[in-house]
Amino acid sequence: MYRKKLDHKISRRKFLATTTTTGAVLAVGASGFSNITHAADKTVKIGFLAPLTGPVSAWGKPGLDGCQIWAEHVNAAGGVKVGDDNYKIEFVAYDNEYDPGKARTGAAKLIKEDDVKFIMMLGGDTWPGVQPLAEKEGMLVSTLLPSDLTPDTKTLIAPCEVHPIYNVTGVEWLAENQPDAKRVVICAQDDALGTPSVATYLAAFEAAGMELVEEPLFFDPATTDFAPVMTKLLASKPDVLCLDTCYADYVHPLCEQAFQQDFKGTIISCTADFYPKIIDKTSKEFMEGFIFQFPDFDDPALNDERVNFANPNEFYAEYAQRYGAAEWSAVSWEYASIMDIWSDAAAAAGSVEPADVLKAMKASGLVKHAFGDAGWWGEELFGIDNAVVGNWPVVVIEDGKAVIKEYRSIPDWWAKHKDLMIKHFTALGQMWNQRA
Amino acid sequence: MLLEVKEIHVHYSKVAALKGVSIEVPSGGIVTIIGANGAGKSTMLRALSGLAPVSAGEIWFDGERIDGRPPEKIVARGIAQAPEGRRIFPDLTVEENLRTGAFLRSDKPEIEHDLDSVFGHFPRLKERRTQWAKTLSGGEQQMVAIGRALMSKPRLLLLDEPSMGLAPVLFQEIAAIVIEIVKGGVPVILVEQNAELALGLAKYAYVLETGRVSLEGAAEDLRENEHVRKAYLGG
Amino acid sequence: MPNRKTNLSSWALGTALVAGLIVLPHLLSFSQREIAVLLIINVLLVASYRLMTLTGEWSLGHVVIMGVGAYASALFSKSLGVPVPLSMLLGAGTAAGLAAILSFPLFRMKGFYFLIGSFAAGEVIRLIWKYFTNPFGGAKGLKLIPSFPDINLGFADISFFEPENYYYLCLVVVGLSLFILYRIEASRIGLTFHAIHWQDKLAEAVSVDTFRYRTLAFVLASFFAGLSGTLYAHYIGTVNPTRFDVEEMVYVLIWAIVGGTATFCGPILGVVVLTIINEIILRALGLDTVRPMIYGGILIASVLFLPDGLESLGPKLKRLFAGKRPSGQLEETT
Amino acid sequence: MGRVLAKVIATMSELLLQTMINAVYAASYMSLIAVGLVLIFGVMGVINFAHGELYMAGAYTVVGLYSFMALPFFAAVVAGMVFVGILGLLMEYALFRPLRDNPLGGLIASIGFLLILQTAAVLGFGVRMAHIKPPTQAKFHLMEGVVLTEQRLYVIMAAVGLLSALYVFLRKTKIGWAMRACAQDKEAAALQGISLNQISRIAMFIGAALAGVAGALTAPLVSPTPYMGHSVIVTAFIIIIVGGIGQLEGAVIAAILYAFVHTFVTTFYNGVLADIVGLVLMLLVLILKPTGLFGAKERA
Amino acid sequence: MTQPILEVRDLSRHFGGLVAVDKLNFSVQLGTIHGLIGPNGAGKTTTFNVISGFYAPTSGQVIYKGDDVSGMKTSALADIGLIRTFQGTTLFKEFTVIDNVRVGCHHMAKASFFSRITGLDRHIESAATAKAEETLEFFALSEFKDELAANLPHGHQRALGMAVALAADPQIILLDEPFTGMNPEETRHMMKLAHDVRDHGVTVMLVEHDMQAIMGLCERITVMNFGALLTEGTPDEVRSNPAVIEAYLGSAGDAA
Repeated sequence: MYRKKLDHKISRRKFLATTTTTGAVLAVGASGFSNITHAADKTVKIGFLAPLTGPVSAWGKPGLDGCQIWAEHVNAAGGVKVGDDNYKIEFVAYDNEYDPGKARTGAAKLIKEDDVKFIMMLGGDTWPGVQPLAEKEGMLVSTLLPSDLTPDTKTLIAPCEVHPIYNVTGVEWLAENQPDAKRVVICAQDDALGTPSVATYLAAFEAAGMELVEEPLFFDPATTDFAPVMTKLLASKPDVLCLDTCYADYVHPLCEQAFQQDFKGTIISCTADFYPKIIDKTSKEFMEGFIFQFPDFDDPALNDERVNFANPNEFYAEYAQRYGAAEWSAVSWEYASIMDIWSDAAAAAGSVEPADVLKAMKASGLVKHAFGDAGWWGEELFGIDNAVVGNWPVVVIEDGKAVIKEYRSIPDWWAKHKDLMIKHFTALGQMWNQRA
Repeated sequence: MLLEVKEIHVHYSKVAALKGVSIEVPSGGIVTIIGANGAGKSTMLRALSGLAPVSAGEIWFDGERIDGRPPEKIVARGIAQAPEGRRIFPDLTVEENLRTGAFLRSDKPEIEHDLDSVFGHFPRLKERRTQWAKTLSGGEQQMVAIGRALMSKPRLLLLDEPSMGLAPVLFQEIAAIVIEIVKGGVPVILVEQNAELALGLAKYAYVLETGRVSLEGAAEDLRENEHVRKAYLGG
Repeated sequence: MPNRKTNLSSWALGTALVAGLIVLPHLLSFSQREIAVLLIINVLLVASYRLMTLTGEWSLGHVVIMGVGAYASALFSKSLGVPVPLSMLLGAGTAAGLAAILSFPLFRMKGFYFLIGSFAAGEVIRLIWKYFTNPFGGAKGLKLIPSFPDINLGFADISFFEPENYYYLCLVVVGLSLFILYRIEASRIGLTFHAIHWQDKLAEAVSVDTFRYRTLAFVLASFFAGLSGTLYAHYIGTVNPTRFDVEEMVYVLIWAIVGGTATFCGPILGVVVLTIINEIILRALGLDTVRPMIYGGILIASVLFLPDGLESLGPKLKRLFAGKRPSGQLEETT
Repeated sequence: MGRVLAKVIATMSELLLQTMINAVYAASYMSLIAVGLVLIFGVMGVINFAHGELYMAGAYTVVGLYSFMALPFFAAVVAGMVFVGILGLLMEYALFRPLRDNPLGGLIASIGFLLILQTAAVLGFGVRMAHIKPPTQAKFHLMEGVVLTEQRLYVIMAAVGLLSALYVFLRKTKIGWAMRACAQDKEAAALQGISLNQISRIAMFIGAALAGVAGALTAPLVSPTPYMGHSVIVTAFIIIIVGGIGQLEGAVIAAILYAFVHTFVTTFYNGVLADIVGLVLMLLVLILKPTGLFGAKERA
Repeated sequence: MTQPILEVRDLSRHFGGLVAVDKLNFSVQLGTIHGLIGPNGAGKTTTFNVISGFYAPTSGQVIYKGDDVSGMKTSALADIGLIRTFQGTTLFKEFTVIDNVRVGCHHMAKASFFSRITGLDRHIESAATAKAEETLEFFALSEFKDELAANLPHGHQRALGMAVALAADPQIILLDEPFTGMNPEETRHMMKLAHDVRDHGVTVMLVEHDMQAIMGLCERITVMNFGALLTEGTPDEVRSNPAVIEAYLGSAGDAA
């Protein structure tokens, strides 16, 4: 693989680190990295098909920004070596406004007119609009939402975030470290992201021997006042409050409400974007021990050997400097990390053609996932092995700072408890063959 | 002349409502404008108050040109109108209705005085001063409309069809008050369909037919006029 | 009389328009053909909306009705195996049928209340889609909706997956629908709709059953809105509740009002012009993030400077070229 | 046994009380928004679709002045109120006045303005949520397990204070009468020398400023996003319909009714059902009494 | 006496606590011109609205041609020949004159939806247009046929209002304050039209508050006051009835 080829000369990470710093200096004079000519002689276009305006744009726009940084770094380093050629990466974005019809138009444009070799999508509502075209054109497409996967989606991969499966790692860690915390409540927004996540948490709690003391509480995605939600959740005096995969717009007010309504137990959540701001709104003490799944990218612990994402700390610094730390989110690095996996596969395949790249991806069996080496998986939940799972970090807030406590293995959990997961997925109608 | 209207034209979208009308109003007494429905009588008053756009011609009031000015500026100059259909504010009390008439005034003691004098004219309104105006009878509503117009301390009062929908007895009552108002020094332009009544009250009269003045003259002369008798006084 | 002349020129114009529409896909890029398909579907939607407004009632539930057609046709074809062309008719019929039922509570209201009532009814339908995962698929909606079957002509296989072919299919369906809508408007039914709009009491008094005619307008409009929904569903292959929410409805309102509602062509003009501006011109300028702002500015400018809609632009231009003053003043009115 | 029962009852009453407090808060900010919307509709006759975005603008004023520029919180709130009020004046002057005889045009223009405000917020602050450190974390324990935070108390106090002031203003001042007069009969009001332009300006300023202050005060509680207006506008519409369009008191009462129903259903059943109940409430009102619960009787 | 074409039996209509019409009884004979008068607020218009189906009666019956039609919809009543007009100039002002009357012909121009949009209704439509033209002729409005109704002089608009009603094939036509806002000349013209309509075989009933205007026109007059029947009789009987004078002029003496 191409990274290995690089390894014996100079580690890619170190190389990029130096280019980043020199680049940053150069960037003052030049308008950007892309202007710096290099040995690369060809360009490969990658489609970015996600909402860039409208209410869902928070899931698209920061990702595109991250990809631009990624492309500049890679191009500055000479591009991606495929066969004998060095390819520069160029992203072509199309704003699908989270509308399936516009997504189809965008996919048509990206494929037929821009000649892209790979399309990254947010997925969700927009994927079914693209699916027939992608299938017909054999276009390789990635999604951040693995619930898009079915046996029919042969060219769709979920190579970064296998939401919500990784949430089991946090629960497992919690059970091991706080054996007394038994009584759990859970709430989630009532949408395509919330429900499968609830199923996952239910399975994880059951596996850990924890007891759900209230039915899961679903609230409408348009909710702005979370006091009633929290009042209801806390009415049964739980030890553990699970926020499921709530968007940041919900996590913040939920935590704030939990704080104000005197919750004393542990909070577990999929995300905790901008947790320092939550601490501002609550207190350091209150947020101590908050468990979630997304590490800070300026966390030095990410420089761990097992982590495959290149220069997370520098990447974050660059991002924060350009777009502001407030724009950072998980999607900022996730799309970029998918590009890492893609370029590995393209290098291995010696081709940028979608079919070849997909074949190479699947052939290796081992994927250099952002948080460690991982494998293809998903048959039992999604009907197809097109999702990548491996280790996932468990992050805990300690003294006001998110700390990676452990990288836990999802496949290990799955091997022990998959029946529970299938049971809860089935109960909430989330199995691929239950979805319409 | 207090008011001089020179050859004004008014159009509603494409339909011409007034086609070159001229009238003059001296600084005392009642001038009446009579005519059939749709002849342009109300449009005339609306034009005077700035509610209808004057597309040609001029309106002069007390030496000042007022056509094209917004209604509030015209009220400020001293022209008040009790419009057709009374148009009182149903969800305001009687007193609040009357006080809106004094909207542009800031002479507080004077306003209180004028309010008392309106109540003097219309003792029935005094009894009902805190009642919602929508609960009043038709005649009482007409009183509110006239009282409200008086509250602006007008120098010219425009009355549009005050008899409409009122039993003759009630109108007699209102007519008596109008005479009182004129005696108090405020000239009145009275627009009426009921030509009999109007010509009985007024000094001078204009007959409006399809947007034009077809006849004008002293009210008593017009009462004798053949055409007027035939067209407006039932033979 | 200038009648013959206008007849001739309108014939020429019509022929040119039809010819233009037929060659259009060949002048467009692939993705623009995709846009053209969606546009022509929206043309039917907005034209059916105009029929609804003829009786003077403005609905905020029209897009949901479109969705009813889309969902119904998708379910008929996907779950019950009804052949797609038939399921499309059934879908449109379902939309019409639902409108007939809804007319009982809704036509107790008029004007602004009807506007709001139709919004509430639409929201309830959308909630039903969301909460009954079986059969509506919940918040994610339905996907893998069967597409329109390919036609084998022996010498050629016509795949309606291709935007160009689907464009022609839509052109035929929408063209026919527009013809019917136009005929309705030009017939006595249209006269009666207008009569109800301007003076419903008077219409009642001369034996027009206004409730029945309002219902008729609602049902007919819903049929064609539903039909546009089925065209959408079997092309895009997926429907979900968000696709038919009030924001989409606002776009239909915008198309109709910016285009102008006095004539049959106004709303169609609105959707065509605004779609071209938003989907082609603004995108081509690469203004992704600020696109909504510019679009908003265009909306404001259009209602401020063209209060009678884009349709009023035609006569204005004509007058300009004829060298006449924009509005004859006094001599016309005496 | 008895002690267990007593404990259950205590827990239940805690829950009930806490829920009441939650409902009072919800009613407060909703009525601030709904009353502004009603005021604008009453005087100018336009449905201001951008009202939710005015609320958003109020919230972002606090983001800018308090979070970024470190102004005192209440200074930022007042600035937000004034700034959004000025936005309202701008809308009145540039959009609603030229479109006075064209209510549908006013509606479309307000949608255009909504898109502009949203995009401006995205350009200025990004698509992600903004964060505001709350000025106070103080809270009052009304009893065991029943909490009212100071921040929420501000909102409640602002609603009570501003709406009472508005009530007094409308009932007791000349401008207030004039405003009500305009809402009832614009032409007759003009004949009293009331300038429709002036009254429209005042109504638009007050209406927008109320939305702005609601946004500014709740900003630390909701984490503003450029699209936050969307979720409040639908609720606001439901409220003004239940209350009777153009009825200020109706809007307040309907906001309270809606907030209590929604909050209690959320707490004792779930949030999804609460939305359905809200919509069904609106449909019922529309069918049974289309002029709203507190609207005038339909004139025969 | 023949069977009356229209009969009102113990008719009441309440609005909340307000009793607008109180146990009213009267009947209209076929082929007559019948007046319903009374001072303002006497309940004439409400009675009229109940008869024409705009309001349902609170109690009592409306008998038309022997059948109880109380509570029937206006359009259904119009279908069986009971047609009303409106106060003032209620017209389709945005339509041409001929289109106004064509809408009036709604009843006679029934056709299926299919034939409407395919144009197979042409013969029905041409019959309707012919009838509309004939009606315009009758009211001497033919020359304005293609004008917008809004552009007609006021008097002609009122005549057009009657034309629209007459096109709807009435057996009885209810005129709502047909003389309000007319000058004496126009009133005379209108009275002639009413006579012509009656001579056409249509029973005419009219509501007026101006007693003078209909004295010369009606064969019988029903007088209402405070929602109830005051008296009924020939114009002369009514004119000389002291109760009527009292109702109209308050206590008779001080009016003049």
